[in-house]
Order: sequence, then structure tokens, then C-alpha cells
Amino acid sequence: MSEPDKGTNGSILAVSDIHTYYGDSHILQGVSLEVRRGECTALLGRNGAGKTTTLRSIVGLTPARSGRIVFANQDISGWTTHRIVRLGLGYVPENRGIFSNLTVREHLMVAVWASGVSSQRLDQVLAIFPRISERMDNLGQQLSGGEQQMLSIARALLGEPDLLVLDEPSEGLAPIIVNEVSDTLARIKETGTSILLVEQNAEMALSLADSVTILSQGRVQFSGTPKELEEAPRISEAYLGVSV
Amino acid sequence: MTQQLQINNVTKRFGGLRIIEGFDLELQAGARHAIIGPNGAGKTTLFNMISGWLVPTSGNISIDGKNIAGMSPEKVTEAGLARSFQKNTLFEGLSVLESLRLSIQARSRARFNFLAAASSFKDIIEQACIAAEKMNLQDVLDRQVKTLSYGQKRQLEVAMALACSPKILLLDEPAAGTSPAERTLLMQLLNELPKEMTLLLVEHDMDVVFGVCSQITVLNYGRAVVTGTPEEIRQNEDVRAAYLGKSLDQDGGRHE
Amino acid sequence: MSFFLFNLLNGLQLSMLLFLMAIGLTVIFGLMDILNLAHGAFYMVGAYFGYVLYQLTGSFWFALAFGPLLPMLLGFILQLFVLQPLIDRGRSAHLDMALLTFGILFFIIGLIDLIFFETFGLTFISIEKPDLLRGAIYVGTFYPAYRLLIIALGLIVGLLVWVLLDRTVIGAVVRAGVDDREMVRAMGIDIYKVFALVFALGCGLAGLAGVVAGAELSIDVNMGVQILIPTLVVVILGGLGSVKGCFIGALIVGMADTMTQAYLPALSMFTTYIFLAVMLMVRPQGFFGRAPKVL
Amino acid sequence: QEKVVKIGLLTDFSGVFAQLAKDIEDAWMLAYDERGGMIAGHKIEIIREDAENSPQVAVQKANKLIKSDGVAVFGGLISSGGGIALAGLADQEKVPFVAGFAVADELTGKYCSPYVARTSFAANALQSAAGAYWASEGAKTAVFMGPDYAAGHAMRDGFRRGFEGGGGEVVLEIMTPLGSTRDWGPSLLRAQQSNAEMIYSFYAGSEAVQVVKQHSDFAMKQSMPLRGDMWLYDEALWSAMGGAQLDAVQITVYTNALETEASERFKEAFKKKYDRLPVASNAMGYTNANAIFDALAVAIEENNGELPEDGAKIITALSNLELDDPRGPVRFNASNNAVQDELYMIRIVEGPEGLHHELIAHTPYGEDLPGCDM
Amino acid sequence: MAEVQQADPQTSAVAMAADRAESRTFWIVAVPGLAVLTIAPLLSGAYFVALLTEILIFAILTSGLNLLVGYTGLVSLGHAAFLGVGAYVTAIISLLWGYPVWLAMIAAVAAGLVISCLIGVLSVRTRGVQFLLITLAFGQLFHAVAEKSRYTGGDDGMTRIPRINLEFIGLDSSDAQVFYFFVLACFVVALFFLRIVVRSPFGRVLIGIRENEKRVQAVGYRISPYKSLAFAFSGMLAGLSGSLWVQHTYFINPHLMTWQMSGEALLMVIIGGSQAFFGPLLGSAFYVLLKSYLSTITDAYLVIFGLMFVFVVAFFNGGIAGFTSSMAARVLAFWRRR
Ligand SMILES: Nc1ncnc2c1ncn2[C@@H]1O[C@H](COP(=O)(O)OP(=O)(O)OP(=O)(O)O)[C@@H](O)[C@H]1O
Ligand SMILES: Nc1ncnc2c1ncn2[C@@H]1O[C@H](COP(=O)(O)OP(=O)(O)OP(=O)(O)O)[C@@H](O)[C@H]1O
Ligand SMILES: [Mg+2]
Ligand SMILES: [Mg+2]
Repeated sequence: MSEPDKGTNGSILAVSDIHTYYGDSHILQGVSLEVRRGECTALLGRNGAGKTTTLRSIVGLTPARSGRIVFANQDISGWTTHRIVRLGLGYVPENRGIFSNLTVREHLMVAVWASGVSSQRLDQVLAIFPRISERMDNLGQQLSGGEQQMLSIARALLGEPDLLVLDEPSEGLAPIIVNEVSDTLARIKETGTSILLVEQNAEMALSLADSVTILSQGRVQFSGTPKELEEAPRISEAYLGVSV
Repeated sequence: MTQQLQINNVTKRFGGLRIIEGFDLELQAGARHAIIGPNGAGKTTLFNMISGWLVPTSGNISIDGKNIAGMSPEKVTEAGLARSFQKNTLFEGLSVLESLRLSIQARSRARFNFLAAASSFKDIIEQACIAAEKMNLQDVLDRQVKTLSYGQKRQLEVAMALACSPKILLLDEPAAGTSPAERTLLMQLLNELPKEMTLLLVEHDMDVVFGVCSQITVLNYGRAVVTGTPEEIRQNEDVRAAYLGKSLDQDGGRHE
Repeated sequence: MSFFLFNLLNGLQLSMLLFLMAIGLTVIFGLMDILNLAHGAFYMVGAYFGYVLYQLTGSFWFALAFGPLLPMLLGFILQLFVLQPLIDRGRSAHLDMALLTFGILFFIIGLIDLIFFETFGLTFISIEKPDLLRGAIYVGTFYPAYRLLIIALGLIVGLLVWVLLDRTVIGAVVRAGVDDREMVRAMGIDIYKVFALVFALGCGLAGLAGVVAGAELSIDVNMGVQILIPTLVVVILGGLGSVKGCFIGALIVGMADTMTQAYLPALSMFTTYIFLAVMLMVRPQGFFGRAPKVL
Repeated sequence: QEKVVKIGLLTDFSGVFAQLAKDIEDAWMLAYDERGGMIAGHKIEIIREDAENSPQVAVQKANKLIKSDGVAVFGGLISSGGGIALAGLADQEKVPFVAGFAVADELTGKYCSPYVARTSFAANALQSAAGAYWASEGAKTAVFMGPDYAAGHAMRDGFRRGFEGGGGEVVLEIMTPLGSTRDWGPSLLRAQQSNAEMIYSFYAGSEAVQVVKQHSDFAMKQSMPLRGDMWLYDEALWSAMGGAQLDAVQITVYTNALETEASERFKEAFKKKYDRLPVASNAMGYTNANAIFDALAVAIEENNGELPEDGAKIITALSNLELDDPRGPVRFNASNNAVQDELYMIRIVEGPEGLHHELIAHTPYGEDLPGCDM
Repeated sequence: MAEVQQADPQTSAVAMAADRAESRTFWIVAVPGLAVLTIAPLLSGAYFVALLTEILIFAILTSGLNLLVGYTGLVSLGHAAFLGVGAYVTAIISLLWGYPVWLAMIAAVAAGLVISCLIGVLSVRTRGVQFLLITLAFGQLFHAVAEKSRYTGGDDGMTRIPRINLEFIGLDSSDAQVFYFFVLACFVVALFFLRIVVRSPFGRVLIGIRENEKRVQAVGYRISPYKSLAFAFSGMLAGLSGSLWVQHTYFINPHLMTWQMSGEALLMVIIGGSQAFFGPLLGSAFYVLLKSYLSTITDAYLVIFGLMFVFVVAFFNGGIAGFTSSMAARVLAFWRRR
């Protein structure tokens, strides 16, 4: 359905020059980035660089104090979170956002209720993570770390969002599942979903990304394609601590 | 000669669900051992039993020949075992320094002292600083834990376990959430641990596992499938199929 | 024999009155994690508003049906415009909320006192029972009809709330919202509205209890504070957030109260608290509460 | 320059006694008006404070009255615990305290003091009179029902003394937890099982409402009437009792059905000022205010027109008063406790203007428990 | 296994600075505060002195309670029981048995310690609301016993309880100012004791328990002795407070032991700020002064009182103390920037 967008495409998400604070500390000092329709943008950086804060600003959980965020052709600066999300956004937060006192089934029920999708969709998503289906009646707090992560991803996929915002989705997953996730993301990108991906697993991130933004200390240090990044090893050495 | 850590035929059930089934493991002092396995295999559950947070349904766990199964966590820690948590379990409202001080103070005789100022125990402060430096946390020493980024919290999680200076150290996914740069630092640190300290590691990052440990046990559905050297594990077809997947095809991965 | 049956009914009646009161608190406290000490105030508001409606219309049934609306509305406003914004500003500490709602309890008591006592000179009032329910009905023994209404009402309301919270997704959404409010918002749910509605429901139930009690007991400015502790005891005994637990808790407190008064009166001052202390030492999470997180 | 005498009206304006406190205040203001706000050349200044039915607060407010306002005397208090607390404080601070309603026997017994007096009555005296009355009416068996705390015990002991002294027997005592009893069903049933001829009961406020209503709900009015005192059937509770109080008989220290000269005067004056008839607690407040004012007048006159230094003089003067009170002649015994000639038995009946009291008998005042040596 | 390593001097400097800053703020508040508490009663009337006395007595109770609430994270709704224990022990020993008051005071403090230790051991198995309720239950049981006890006058209570005899230093404790300074001395001792406790390694563990009980266990502390002892210390101070209270009012009855009293103590702690050492003192002062003032000027004081709480919670993060210190920090920051 979103095929015609591709190519012609503007961006689905454009963040320009946002400044975000936690209390008095000025964390994001003018961050700009873009996710083009049907593409994947990877946001990389060392611990404490401001990646999560950027995502939280976009989703409206820690609103930026200044700057502009345009999502799906709407200026969403200052919007409440649930309104933003209803525009077609799926979010996998850093801490996984699992509800400790809900069973897996209830998690999925709530997600279905919130996004109004059919239960058929549920089966499709569960097929990606068979492990989850084995744990339907466990409480969130009884899941293993990796199972929580899978549930969090599944939940975001469930709503068929136009933009997936993922904060370290591979964290705590077994290598084989990381591959699975990576493949899944590649597949849904094919169907036109756009992705904003924060990852410490640079390998996975770069294999998926169409463009890369690197943050350090709340500022953008690099913005370009994965290929350009590979050709500039000094940048990745300096801001990621590895050469890619 | 008795092993430092002995786990014999340990089983754990939750209701009807068998999570760990007849698990055995023996570690000598100074061992570097990893447990890997798919998500939900029971690694964390195993850690919880060893460290006193869960009581095994059956089986024995002993440290230096002393049975610790069913002991409370603090007693196990007193017996010389420390662990980090997969899910951050930190003093969110305290500073990094305070957190580390508490870890170190736990082994000091001062811990029940209510008449002397904590600030007069300079050695504890000094050691807290050292512990922070080891994990590259010195710059955020006086920050409240809740203002740290996720990766920084993960580092503190490990630092606090290390600060207990245990005989046996259990780390549950210490590298998760840390950036490649910090990960290199972590590996370095683990490789420089005191010789006599025993390390039991759960980790999904194979670079760390292969780079630090000399023996690896693979756990699947609560059972130990194989135990072997990194090389053996890497070559094992079953392990590849069930756990490693294709990414290790080109030997060791690309980033290091 | 009929002495026992009588007391059984008495115990049931008291239990259901407590249950009506406690169910709102367990919903608000257990699900939304707000220790709403103003609950007693909503109970009062229900009773007083019911009284006013009764005076205006002369109909008990009208008062019963519409009396709970005012506490409901007030609860909605309180949650949406006072509590929630504060929680969002990071003031979710239980104690803060307890203090704030306690302040509201004071405020409402003061206000009611000002209106009804200082202005109209009314200290003790009550709603008249409808003629239909004035007599006694034969249920193995003659028993006051109004008390039978209380029993029936408790059972019906309990069932409805149980269905709403345990059998629909609403309960799960609310619990999810308490575990991680941000995540629920990030799923596109306007959790504030859900919270406010559930809060209003809880307050409405307190108001309903107020109207019912306004005919059986009496309406005065101390009623709100007096009911608070027994209600809290019921909620904790049953286990937070569980409608079933709340039912059991109410039965325990109501029956214990009645039976000791009937058979062991010397102890009746102590029973509830002895029960509570023992229970909490043996099973801190209450009958139907989930065990506290181990890991 | 005008001379002023400051008097504290310290009573329980909030809490369960709010209505009684207001009644007392109204009566004080009437007495004040009747004297034109002056006694013995001094302008009266009344400072009112709320003791909130809490002894802690009573002490704090008394401290304020004594130390900040400098009152010559203070009175009014209703709650027994508060009364005892103030008795101790008055004794320590040497500022006279005249209790207006506090009924604990100890107030003018164990804790009596040259700085403490009471213008109402002691619990035991009132209830023993009630007991004696019912025994004399031929009742042989009774159940006593009341709240399980000091005042309840005092009332019970008094009733027992009178009733059993007159040949009756209290076959069952039911003491219910104060403030935490939520249903009287079980207790009423126990009473019913005892097959006694009557229940005699002391309750106040919402507890009284509930007991009376539930007693009627259980259809016990005919088989085992509920009798009590002016607290149980207080007029302020009538609107909440929904008719259950009709025909009930009670003892009281004052009723507006009393048609003595002093009572008529009081009723008229009160009606003129407040446009309603006074109730027992108004009368109690009236005695309290008049006793204080009169005593002050005497003490000031004896001290050559000046307020005496020693507050005990005021209490001495008070103790020597003989009041022509609406309640009937009121005197004071050796422990500074008020004693009146007789008490009144009344029934609640329905008239053209609604429910009112009907005076059915006069009965002798009960004897106070032994006082103390000061 | 000895660590031979040395920390970077710069790191240690940061570490030491944190401790020093904490201690500096304490003295910046404590010295002028004590000066005010010493001078104020000399300049004011007898009634105000009585109010100040009351404030300090409550502050002993609430500061002790805060060791539980603010430091250990345990909210007790039964502390009035220990207040009552201290008060009744004092009254019984001095009034009924006729022993000297100083002896009764020592006994009261000891009784507070021992009894709260027992209750503490039973209660600390729970936490959160359950802890709140179990302490409430114990508190109510004590209250019921006091109500029932005819020996101590039941609900009527006892009056004319003597004050401590200070004649050996030539003072008369029935004098309001003299008694005030005696209470002030007790207060200073009590707060000094608390200060030592909260700064000690023991106190640090309590804070750790508040932040994350599980981690405290994981690093090797047994938590229940810590919690029980914290409970006992706070009960001990409640006992002292109760003992002073009966001397102040000459009176005791079970009203002092109701849950409402426990609730008031909690209110004072939270209004003042449970995260600050002097928060409870501020809270007590605010509560006592506001209440006595408001109830004197208006009948509708409950309305205003209630609104006041709402206001404090809504706008003063961390109570009065928290608000003051964040204002101070802001002013300081502003001043530095200029
Ligand atoms: N609640 C907070 N209050 C104050 N500072 C915060 C808060 N959360 C994060 N920070 C700070 O903001 C900076 C950016 O944090 P952020 O979480 O965005 O980093 P990140 O890039 O996601 O790091 P990581 O890879 O470790 O998750 C860090 O220095 C962190 O310490
Ligand atoms: N309290 C519990 N009740 C029921 N099942 C539980 C409970 N705790 C854990 N489990 C289940 O036990 C299994 C093992 O969990 P565990 O956390 O040990 O896995 P893990 O090997 O650490 O996985 P991961 O790598 O994802 O962290 C999981 O499937 C989990 O759902
Ligand atoms: Mg992050
Ligand atoms: Mg795990």
C-alpha cells in the first residue's frame, strides 16, 4: 500500500534542531535527523550519548523544549504521547516497557485493544516469536529478559505502524533471535514500514540502515549512509569506539 | 579435592513448569566459565538459585563444600558470592558513589556501627573510587543513579557486584546495553580479574563469552546440552542450530 | 438456632456494606496505586447528596440512583485535574498522594460542616427508608427488609464490577497503566481518561455505599473518617486490587465483628486488629493478593 | 478606663459534641445579654475556643486562654477526658475551671481541686436516679447497654447502683466498642435473648441514632422498650431517627416541658433571642454561664471591686451560690459539684407541631459518690 | 586479598567533597536554628513558649518517626502507641507509684525502645501498605488496652502528673520557660543521636533499604535487624516524646494513642519534608502553629487546613524543607551566574 510513497517519498519523520532537558540538565543540544518513508535510519552513539532521549522526545515522553518534529506530515511538537502514537507509530522502549502484573496474553490483548487490529494479526506476529506463545499465561515479571524483549517487539509490530521506533531491540536476545529480529525488520521494511533504530549491535544496525546518524554528548556528529560511515573510520572510532 | 562451587542435580519447577532439570556444574577456584543458551533456557533462574533468590526444587549447591541451597541471599553473599542482575537492581535515588560504598561496606566490620560517621571510614571511600574507576564511572561518581543512561546503569550493576570482592562472581549479561567501546573495556576488566576469583558468566554477546571464558556450558530448556571449550562450542552443530544461528559463520563475528 | 441465623444475616449485611465501600477503594488503590484517603469523603458526599435529593423528591429510590453521581463527578475531576498532573510531575510517591487526598478529606468534611451544620444547623440526619422496605421479611426468620436490600445490592454491584474489571480488557489496561504509565501512553492509549473513569467509578461506589448507609445508620460529619480504617482493613485482608479478595475481606471483617459481638463481646474491641496483625504476619499479600515480587 | 474581665468559653465545637457545644454557647450568650455584658462594674469579654473533643487540644487551648489571653476563669467543656485534663491544668496553673457538661465522677472526686467546679452533674448521680426510678416503677430486670469506655462504665455503675438499690436486677451488661461498632444487631439480639423487661442505655451522637433506629427495626419497641437519658434521645438526633424515638421515656436534668417559674422565664427569654425553645444542653450552658458570672460578681465585690489575685476565691464564691435555675434550685456540694433537687422523666410524644416532650414524673436527684478532701 | 591500587586523587576528591557538602549544609541550618530556638522563648509570651514546647516535643516524635519514614522507607501508622507507652510509663511510675520523674523518664525511654523493638521484629516482615496496616493494628491494640485499663483511668485518663524536679540546679520546672529549656535540651540530645545514626554506616544501610531492599540483600546485608533497630530507635524517641508530653500537659488519656495521632505525626513529617534531616522539625512547627492559629480565627479551619495540605503537596516538592532547599539552590545558582 505504501509502495507509491517509495522513491517519490518525503520523510515520514523529520526532527530539526531539538533541545531537550531533564530538569536543568541540557541533554539534547540541537539534534536533527530524518527517517524517509520505507527506509531505516540507525541512530548510534556511545552510552549516555542521548539516543534514548532523542527517541523519548520524538514519542513525546520527554518533550523537547525547542525545535520541530514533523511526523506523517504533521507538526507534532508538543503533542501528547498517545496522540502521536495514534498517528501510526510503534515504540519499543529501552527498558522494554513490560507490565509486571499482566500476563503475556493480557499484554497482547491490551495492544490489540489499543490499535484495533484483528486477532489474525496476532497470529502472524506470534509466528515470529514462537517462544512467546509458549508463555501466554506467565506474568510479565516472570518472563526471562529475552522473552520480555521479544514481547515488547511483538507488541509494537502488532499495531502495523507506519514508523517503528526501536530502542536497542537486540539487547538480551540470543544471537539466533537477533537474526530473526533483523530479518523481520528487513521484511517489514519491504512492506513500506519506516524504522528508526537505536542499536549497540552495530553490525545489525548497519545491515538494516539506509542512513546513519551518530550522536555524541547530545549533538549529531555524523549523518550519512552506512557506506559513507565505513569510509570514514575515524568517525566511528571516535564516536562509537569501534571501526565498522 | 573439593570444588569451589558445586551444583549437583539441581531442578527447579514453577508450578507444573520445569525450568531447570538435573543441572550439574563444578567450578574450581579461578575458573572462567560461561553459560549460554537460548532465551528462556533458564540461565537467570539458575543464577537465582545459586545466589539464594530461589530455592531449588531439588538438588544441592555448595560453596567450598558448604551447602547453600535455600540459604537467604545475604548469607550466600557472606559466603563469598556476588552477582549482578540482568534487570537493573540499583539504588536509583543514591549517587554512584553511595551505591558503591554500600557494596564495599557490607564486607567491613563497620556495617552495623551506628555511632561513627560513615565518612570517617576513608578506606571504604577509597575502594569505592577504585571500583568506579574500574568500570569507567569516575565521571559520574556524584550523579544520582536515576539520571544515568541505560548503559551507564548496566556498568554500575557490574561495578557493584565487583565491589563486593567476592570469591565467586556471577554476572548476568554484563555486556547487554553497553556500547562496543564499553564492551571492550568490560572484556579487558574481566580478563584482568584476580586469578583466584571464580567467574560464572551469562552472556549473549559471543565476543565477550569467547574472549573471556575457557569453559562454556550450553543450556537449553533447562538442561545442560554440552560443556566444552570455546572452540568446541563454536564447532558444535546443535549449538549453532539452536542458539548461535548464522551470524557466527564467519568465525567470531565482525566487530571486535 | 434462629439466634445464629439472625447473626449470620447480620454479619452478611455488615459485610456487604463494607464491601460496597471497600470495592471502590480496592479498585483505586489496588489497580491505580493511589491510596485515596478521600474515599471516606466521597462516601460522605454520597450520603449528603442523597439526603438532599431525598429531601427534594421524597423518593429513596431517586436518591439511591442519583446520589452517587456527585461523588463520581468530583472523583473524575479530582483525578484528571489534580492527581494526575501531580503524578506526571514526578510526585507519585504514595505518601504524597495519601497526604493530598487526606487534605481533600479534611476539606470536604469542613465544607460539609460549613454548609449543613453551620448554615442549616443540621447535625445528625438520615434518609428515610422506603415504605416497601420498612418491615421484616421471612427468610427462615423475620429479618428487616432493608438489610436484605443491602445484601442484594452488595452482591449485584460486586458481580458487575468483577465482570467489568476481570472479564474485560479495561482492568488489564488500568493495571498496565500502573505498572508503566509511559508505556501505555506509548501504545496510543489515553490512560488519563481511563484512569479518571475508573477513579470516578470507585468514588461513585463509595457514594452508593454512602446513600445506603445514610438510611441504615446516620449521616454526620464524622462518618467519613470512621469508615476509613475498616475499609482499608477489608482491602488489605482481601489483597489489593482483587474484587474477589475484597469480597472475602469484607466477609471476614463483617462476620468477625458480628460473631464476636454476639458470642464473645469482651473481645470485640480487639478482634479486627488481632485478625489483621496475624494475617499480615502469616500472609502479607492478603487472601487474593499477588505475592510480592521476588525478582 | 473600663475594667474588663476575660472569661474563656472552651468547649468542643467540632467533633461529635458540636451540637451540644453550640447549645452551650447559645445559652452563654443569652446569659451575657441578660447582664448587659457587665458584672460588678467589669465588662465581660468572652473568648471562645474549640477543644475539638480532644484532650490534647483542650490543654493547648486552655494554655492559650490562660497564658496569652489572661482569662480569669474558663468553662464550658463537654468531653470527660478533656475535663479531667483541664482539671489538672487548672490546678497547676491556679486558674479556675468550671466544667459545663463533663460528667466524669473523678472530675469532682479523685481530681477535685480548689480551682475546679462543675455546674452540670456527675454521671453516677444522674444514672442512679434513673435506676431508682425504674425500680420504683416496678421493673425487675433490665439490660444495660452502652459504649465500652470510662463514661459508659460510669453510667452503668450509676444505673446499677440505683436500680439494684431499688430491688431490680441488671441481668446483662452489653458494652460495645466505642466508635468502632458498625452494627448493633448482635447486641440487640443478645438483649432480646435475656428476656429482661427493658433495656437501659447510654449512647450519644450517631451511635445513639443507630441504636434507637435498629432497636425499632428489630421490632423490639413493644417487647423490650429502650430507655435512656437525654443523650440517647437528644432532640438534635430526632431528625435522624426517623420516628423510631416516638413514645420513648428518658431521664433528664431539664426539659422545656417543665413549667416552673424559672423555666418559663428561661424559655421566654431564649425564645425571644433564638426563636425556638431551649433544650437540656441549653439549660446546662445557662447554669454554667450564670454560675461563673455570679461567682465572679461575688468575688469581685468581696475584693473591693477588683478581680481577686487568687482564682480559688472565685471557685469558693461559686460553691456558695444557690441558683434559681431553670433546672430547679441548684446548689454545690463540698467538692464544688452541682446538685439539683429533682430530675425529670419525660416521654417523646407527637403534637400538632411535631414531636415534643411530655413531662411524666419528677424523681429525686441521685446521691453523688463520695467526694474528696481538698 | 589486599587491594594495593590507589584511586585517582581527583576521584577521591570528588568523593570526599560529597560528604563535606552534606555536613556543611547541616551546620548552616543547625547553628542559626539552635540560636533561634534559644532566643525566641526569651522574647515571647508564656503562651508562645508553650507552643514552642509543644513543637519541640512533637519534633522529637516526628524526627524519630522519620528515621523510619524518610530514611528506611517504612511508613508506620502506629507510632502513637509508643508515644502512649512513654506517656503511660511516666505517669504510672511518677504519679501512681510515686518515684522521681527522672527515673520515670528513663523507664519511659527504655520502654519505648524495648516495646517498639518487639513490635518492630514482628512488623518488618511486611512492607508498604502492609507495614502501614500492621503497625496500625498493633497501635490500635495498645490503644484498646489503654481504654480498657481501669488502673490508669481508662478513657478518662490521669491528671496532675508531676514534671521533672529541677530544684537541684535551682530551677522550677512548672515555670513555662524552664520547662521549655528542659525540653530543648532533650530535643538537642535526641537530634544529636539521630544525626549520628543517620550518618553512620548503619544509617547508610537504612537509606539503601529504602532505595532497593533487594540490592541491599544482594550485596550481603541482612535487612531485618536493620529495620527492627531503626524501628526501635524511632520508638525510643517516641517514648521520650510521650514522657515529655505528659509532663507538659500534666495529663494522659488514650486519646494520645489513636491512629489519628499517628496520622498527624506522619503529616508533620511529610509536610516538613521526609528527605531532609530537619524536615520533621519544620513540619511540626508548621502544623502546630498553623493549626492553633487557624482554629482560633475561624470555624471553617478544616477547609483551609485541608486546602493547605493540597497546596503543600502540589507545590512544595519534598515538603517545606525540600522546597526551601531547592529555592536556596536556585538563588545560589542565579547568583553564581551573574
Ligand atoms: N532522568 C534523567 N535525568 C537526568 N539526566 C538524565 C536522565 N536520563 C538520562 N540522563 C542523562 O542524559 C544523557 C543521555 O542519556 P540517554 O539515555 O539518552 O543516553 P543513550 O544514548 O540512550 O545511552 P545508552 O546507550 O546508555 O542507553 C546521559 O548523560 C544521561 O546521564
Ligand atoms: N516465577 C516464574 N513462574 C513461571 N515461570 C517462570 C518464572 N520465572 C521464570 N520463568 C520462566 O522460566 C524460564 C527461564 O527463565 P530465565 O529468566 O531463567 O531465562 P534465561 O535463560 O535467563 O533467558 P534470557 O536469556 O532471555 O534472560 C522462562 O521461560 C520464564 O518464562
Ligand atoms: Mg539508551
Ligand atoms: Mg536471563
